[in-house]
Amino acid sequence: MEMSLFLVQLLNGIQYGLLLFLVASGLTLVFGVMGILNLAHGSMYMIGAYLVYYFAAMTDSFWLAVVIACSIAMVIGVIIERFLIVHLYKRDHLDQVLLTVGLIFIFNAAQSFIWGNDPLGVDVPELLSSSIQITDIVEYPVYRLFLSVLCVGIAIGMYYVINNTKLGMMIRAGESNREMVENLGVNIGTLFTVVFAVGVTLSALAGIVSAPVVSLVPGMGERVLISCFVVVVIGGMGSIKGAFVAALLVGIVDTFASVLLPGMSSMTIYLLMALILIFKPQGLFKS
Amino acid sequence: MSVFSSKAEKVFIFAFFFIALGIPLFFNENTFYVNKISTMLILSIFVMSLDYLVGRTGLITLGHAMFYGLGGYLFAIMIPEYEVVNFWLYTFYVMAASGVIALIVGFIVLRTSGIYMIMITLALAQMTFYFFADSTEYGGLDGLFIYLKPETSIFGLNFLDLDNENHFYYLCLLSLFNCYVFCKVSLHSRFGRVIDAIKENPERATALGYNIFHFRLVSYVLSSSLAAYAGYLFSLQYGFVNPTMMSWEVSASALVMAILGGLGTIFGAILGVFVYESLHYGIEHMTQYWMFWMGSLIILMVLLLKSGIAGLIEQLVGGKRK
Amino acid sequence: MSECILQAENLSKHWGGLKALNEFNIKFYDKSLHSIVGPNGAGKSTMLNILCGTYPATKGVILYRGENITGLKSHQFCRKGIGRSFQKTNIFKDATCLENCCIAAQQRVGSSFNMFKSKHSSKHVTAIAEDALEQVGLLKQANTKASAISYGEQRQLEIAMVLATDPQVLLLDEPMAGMGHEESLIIIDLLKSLKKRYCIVLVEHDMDAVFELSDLMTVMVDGQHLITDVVDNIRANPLVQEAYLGNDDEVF
Amino acid sequence: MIFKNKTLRKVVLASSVMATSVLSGMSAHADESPIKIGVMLPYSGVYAGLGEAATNGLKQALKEKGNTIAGRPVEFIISDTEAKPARAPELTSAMTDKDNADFIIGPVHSGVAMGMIKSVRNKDSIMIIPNAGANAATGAFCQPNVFRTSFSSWQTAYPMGNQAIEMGYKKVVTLSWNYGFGKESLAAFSESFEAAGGEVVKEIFVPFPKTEFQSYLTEIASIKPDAVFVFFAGGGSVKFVKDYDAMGLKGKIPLIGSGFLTEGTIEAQGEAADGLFTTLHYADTLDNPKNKAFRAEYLSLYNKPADLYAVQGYDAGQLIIQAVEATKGNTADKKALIKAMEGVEIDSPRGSFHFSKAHNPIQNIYLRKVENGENVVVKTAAANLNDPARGCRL
Repeated sequence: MEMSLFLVQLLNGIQYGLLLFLVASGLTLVFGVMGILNLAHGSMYMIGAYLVYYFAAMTDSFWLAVVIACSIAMVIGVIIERFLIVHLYKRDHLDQVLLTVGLIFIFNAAQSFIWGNDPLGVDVPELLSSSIQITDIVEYPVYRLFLSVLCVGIAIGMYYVINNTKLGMMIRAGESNREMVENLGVNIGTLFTVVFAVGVTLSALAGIVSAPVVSLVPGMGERVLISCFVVVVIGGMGSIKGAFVAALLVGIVDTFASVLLPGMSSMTIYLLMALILIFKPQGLFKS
Repeated sequence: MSVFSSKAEKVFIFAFFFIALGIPLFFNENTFYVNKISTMLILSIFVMSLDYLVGRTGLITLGHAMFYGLGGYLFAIMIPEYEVVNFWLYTFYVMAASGVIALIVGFIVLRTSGIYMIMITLALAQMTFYFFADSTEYGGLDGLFIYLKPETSIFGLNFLDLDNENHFYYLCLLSLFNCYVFCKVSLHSRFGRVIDAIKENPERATALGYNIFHFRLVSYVLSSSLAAYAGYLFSLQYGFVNPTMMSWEVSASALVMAILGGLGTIFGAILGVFVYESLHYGIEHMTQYWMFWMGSLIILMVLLLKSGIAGLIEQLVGGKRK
Repeated sequence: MSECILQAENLSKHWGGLKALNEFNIKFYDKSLHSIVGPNGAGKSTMLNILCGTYPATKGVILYRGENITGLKSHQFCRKGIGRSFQKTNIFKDATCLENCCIAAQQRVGSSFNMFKSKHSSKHVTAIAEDALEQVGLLKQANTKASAISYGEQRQLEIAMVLATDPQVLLLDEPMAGMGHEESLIIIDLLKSLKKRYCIVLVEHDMDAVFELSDLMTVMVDGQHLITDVVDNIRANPLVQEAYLGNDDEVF
Repeated sequence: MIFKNKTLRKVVLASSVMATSVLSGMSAHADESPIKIGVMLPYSGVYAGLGEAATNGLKQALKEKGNTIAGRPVEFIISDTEAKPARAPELTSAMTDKDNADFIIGPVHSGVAMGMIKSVRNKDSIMIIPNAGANAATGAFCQPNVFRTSFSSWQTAYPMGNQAIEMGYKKVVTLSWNYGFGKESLAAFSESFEAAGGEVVKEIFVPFPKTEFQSYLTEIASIKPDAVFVFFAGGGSVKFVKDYDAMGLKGKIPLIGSGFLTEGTIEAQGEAADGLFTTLHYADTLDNPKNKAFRAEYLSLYNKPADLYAVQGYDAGQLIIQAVEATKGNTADKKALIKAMEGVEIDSPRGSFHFSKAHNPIQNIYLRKVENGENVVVKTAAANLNDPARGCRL
C-alpha cells in the first residue's frame, strides 16, 4: 500500500472510530452511572437520523433541524427514564434487557409508520459540501472531516464536564459507587434522569450528524448497537476513556481488515474483542 | 419428594402432554397446524434450554441462537449430499459437536458474568452469524438446503417417517418431553443442587469448595447442546438452514418467551412459547404494525408480570413452589 | 502447644499504593482459638481473605501443614480443609437450613456432577448436614427456610455450613457482629466447644468474647504484625495499650 | 384495497361473490368459487417498500378485470414474510396446506425464495416470483409450478459486460455486497466482460449489510481501474453512490452497475447519481403506450409513482388473468393451468415478454443513463435475452 493511501485509510479508520465513540459514549455513560444496559440505544441513533431528515426537509435548514432533533431526542430520553426505566433500578439486568428490547420494537414500528421503509437520504449542508483534494485521485469530503472534529470536540467537552463540574463529580462518584452518591445528598432521581437523557441524546446526535453520510433505512439502529457493544466491551463497561480508545481501535481495525482480510472482515472486530477478553475479561479500562 | 415444583406445574404438564398427543388427530385434515405446532414444540426445547441457563444457572446470554443455528448448520455441513443418513446417529454427532464448540465458547464467555456476559455472548453470536453469512461454501445469506431427510431406523426397525408431518410432530413432542424430563431430573440431582446454590450465591458456593466455573461450564455445554438439538430439528422440518436462525432477534425473542413463561420454572418455557407465538401469529394477521403491539406487550409484561405466566398460574392454582 | 497447621510467611497485600498487609508472619495451631484484633483498617479481614484464598497475596507464602498452598484457587482452600464464614451473613437464603448444610456436605462427599441421582438420595450427605446443624444447635430448624430464621441463627447456620465441609481450620470473620448479648453467648459457647476439635482463627470486635475465648491473640496495626501472645500477656502489654488501645479504657 | 384485516376481507369477499352471482345469473354453470391468490411479501423490515409496491401492482392488474377472472372472484390471502428466510417454509405451508391457495405471489428476497421453492415442491399451488433474482429459482431449483415475472440476477448484469467494452473500458473493478444477488450479478458481468476481452482486476465483496464504504473506495482509488461495476440495492446503493461522489471518484473513474443501483433510490442519491450507466429490464421512462397507461393508472390509484417492483407485481397479476382465462376459469387442473401459463405472451409495461422453458421471462434488457434524476433509456442492450437456466431440467 502506498504511504499516502495508507494515511487515507488511517483517516477513514479514525473518522469511523470517532463516530462509533459518539454512539458508544452515551451507552457507557448510562451504564456507568445508572447500571442500566439500554439496548434501545441504537434505536435512538435511528430516530435521530430520521428526525433530522424530517425537520431538514420541513425547515430547509440542516442546522435548525439538528437543534430540533436533539431537543426531541432529549425529551424522549426523559420520558423513557421517568415512566419506564425508573421501575427497573432495583431489578436485574434481565428485566432491563427485556424492557429495552420492547422499546426497540416500538421504535421500529414508529419509524416504519411515520417515515415508511424506502431508503432516505439527507443532503450534506451547503457550507460543508465540498471536498479537499488529498492525493492525485482521492478527495476527502469536508463534512467527514467536520464530523471528526465535532466528535473530538464532544469528547473533550465530556472530559471537561466530567472532571471539572459538579455534574461530572456526581457522574464519577456514581461510576465508582452508586450508594455513595445517595449519601452525598444528591437527588439521585434527577441525576439519573439527566444522565439518561444525555446518554440518549448523544446517541441521537450521532445519528443526526451521520445522517448525511449514511442512508436512512429500517434496522440501521440495531447494526450500530452491535458495533457499539463491541466498543464498550473492549473499552470496559462504564469507562468513557475506554470507549474512546476502543472506538478508535475498532474503527481502525475494521477499516484495515476490510481491505487486508476481505474474506473475514466482518468477523474481525469480534475476534479482536474475544482476544482482548481472554486477557482482560473486564476490558481495557475497567471503571 | 415430587419432581414437580408445584401443583400448577403438575397439572399443566399432564394437561399439556395429554392434549398434545391428540393434536394430529384433531387437525387430521390440516397439515399446516400440525407443522405450526411442531415448530412451537421445537422452539419450546430451545427456550427451555435457555431457561436452564438463564433461569436456573443464573447466566444471562443474548447469544443462545448461535447454538440453535449451529445445530442446523452442523447437520447440513456434516451430511453427505446424496446419501440418506441415520437420524439417531446424527443426533449424537450434532449434539456432541455443538457440545465441543460450547465448551470452547463457554471457556471464553464464562470468564465474565452479568452484563459483560450478555454483551459477549451477543457479540460471539454475531460473529458466528457473519461467519456463515459471509461464507461461500456454506451458502452465505441464502443458507443451505438439506435435500434428503434422514431415516430413523434403530436396529433395522423403522417406525418414523420424517417426511410425514404427523410422525415428525410426534418426534418433536417426544423430544420436548425428554428435554423436560432431563432438565427436571438434572436440576433435582446432586448436580442441580450445586447449580441452584451457585445461582443464588456464587461467592458462598466457592467458599464451600465448589469450582463454580466447572459447574457453569457443564451447564453451559448441556444447555447449548439442547439448543443445538432444537436447531437440528428445525432444519429437518423444512429441510433448510439459514444464518438468520442465529440472528440476535432470535436470541432476544427466546429470552422474551422464557421470561414471559416464568424464568427458572422450566415448564414455563412451553407456556412462553405457545403464548408468544400465538400472540405473534394473531397480531400479525390483524395489523401491519404488529411490532408496536408486541413491543408494548413486552414492556407491560416486564412491569407487571414479574414471575411470568407460570407464576400467575401458580398463584391461581395454588401450591406455591418451595 | 499442639501442631502448627496454618502458617503465613512474609504475607503482603498491596491495593495500588496502599499496603493493606505488610510482611506479615503468623502461625496457627491445631485445637486452639487464635484471635486477631486491631483497629478498623488494620488489615484483619484482608488477611483472612488471603488465608482462605479469596484474594491472591501480592507477596509471601501460605503453608498448610507444611505444604505451600499460596497459588491455589479460592475453592481449593476449602477442599484442603480451610473453611470460612463471612463478615456479612452469607448463606443460601432461599434454601432450608438443612439444604444449606447439605450443599456444604455434598462438596465433601463428592459426585457433585451426578445429574441423575436425586439430591436427596444420599443418606450420608444428609447425615453430615444434620450433624453439623446439631453441633450449632439448629437441628430443630432444619426444615425452616434460611431467610426465616433469626439473624443470630443465621450466623450459627453459617458456622454449621463450614463444619459440614469437614474443615481443619475455621476462619471466622466477626461471627458476633451485630448480635445481641444473648445471641453472642450462644456463639461463645459454640466456639468454646469447637476449639477443642478445630484450629479456629477469629477476627472479632467483641473484646469480652475475644479475651474469654482466645488461646493466643495477635494484634495488628496498619497491616503490620504488632504482637502475638497469650491473652494475659497481651492485656498487660504497654505497647498494645499505646498502639492499639490508646487511652481508651472502655474497650476492656 | 389493501385488506390487512382478515375478517374485513372475508366480508368484502362475501359481498363480491354475491354480486357476481347475481350479475351472471343462474345460467352460468361455471365454477364460482373464488380464485385464491396468496401473497407472501415483506411488509415490515428493509424490503417492506418493495413488498408494498408489488402488492399494489398485482391488485391494479386484477382491478382492471373487476377482480373477477373468467367469472370467478379473486380472494387475496396476505402474509408478511418480514424478509426472514427462516419463516418462509412455515408461511408457505400455511398457503399451500391451510388456505389451499391456487397461486402464491412472492417473495422479494432471494433467501425467502429458496425456502418457499422447497416448500411448494409437489404441492398444488403455483408460485409466481415477482422479484427475487436468485438464478437458481429458475435454474438448478426450477420446478413446473414455479414462475418468475421479474428477472434472474444473471439477466440484469450480463449485458453490461459488452456495454462496458463498447464504452472502451478494459480494466474494471467489481464490487458488491457479499450475498447471492450481488455475487451472481458480478459473476454475470465478468462472464460477458471477460469473454469480450476485458479484465476484472479486482473483485471486492463487502459484508452485507455494511454501508461503511470509505476503505473500499480508497482501495479503488489506489487501483485506478478504467471503470467500476457495482451491484447494490436499496439503502446501500444510496450510500455508495453518494460516497463515491464525495470521495471525488465520480469524475475520474466511471461507475456502472446493475440497474438496481438507481431503482427507487435515485431521489435520495440526488446529483451524485447523474450520468450513471446501468442495465435493467425496465425503466420508468420507457416510451411505450402500455407503460404510460400503467403508470398513469398507478399514480391515480395509489397516489405515488409506479416503480419496477410495481410492474413485476402487475405482470404477475396479468399472468394469472391470462392463464385462468385460457383455461376458462378452471384452476383445478394444475397441469393445464401451467401449460396455459407457459404459453402466454404478456403485454408488460417493460415491453412484451414470454416465458422460457425454465419459466423465467425472455425479455429486453435496456441500457439506462441517469439524467436529471431519471433513468433514461439509451438503447436496448440485449433484446429478448434468455437466462441460461443452468442446472434446470425442465
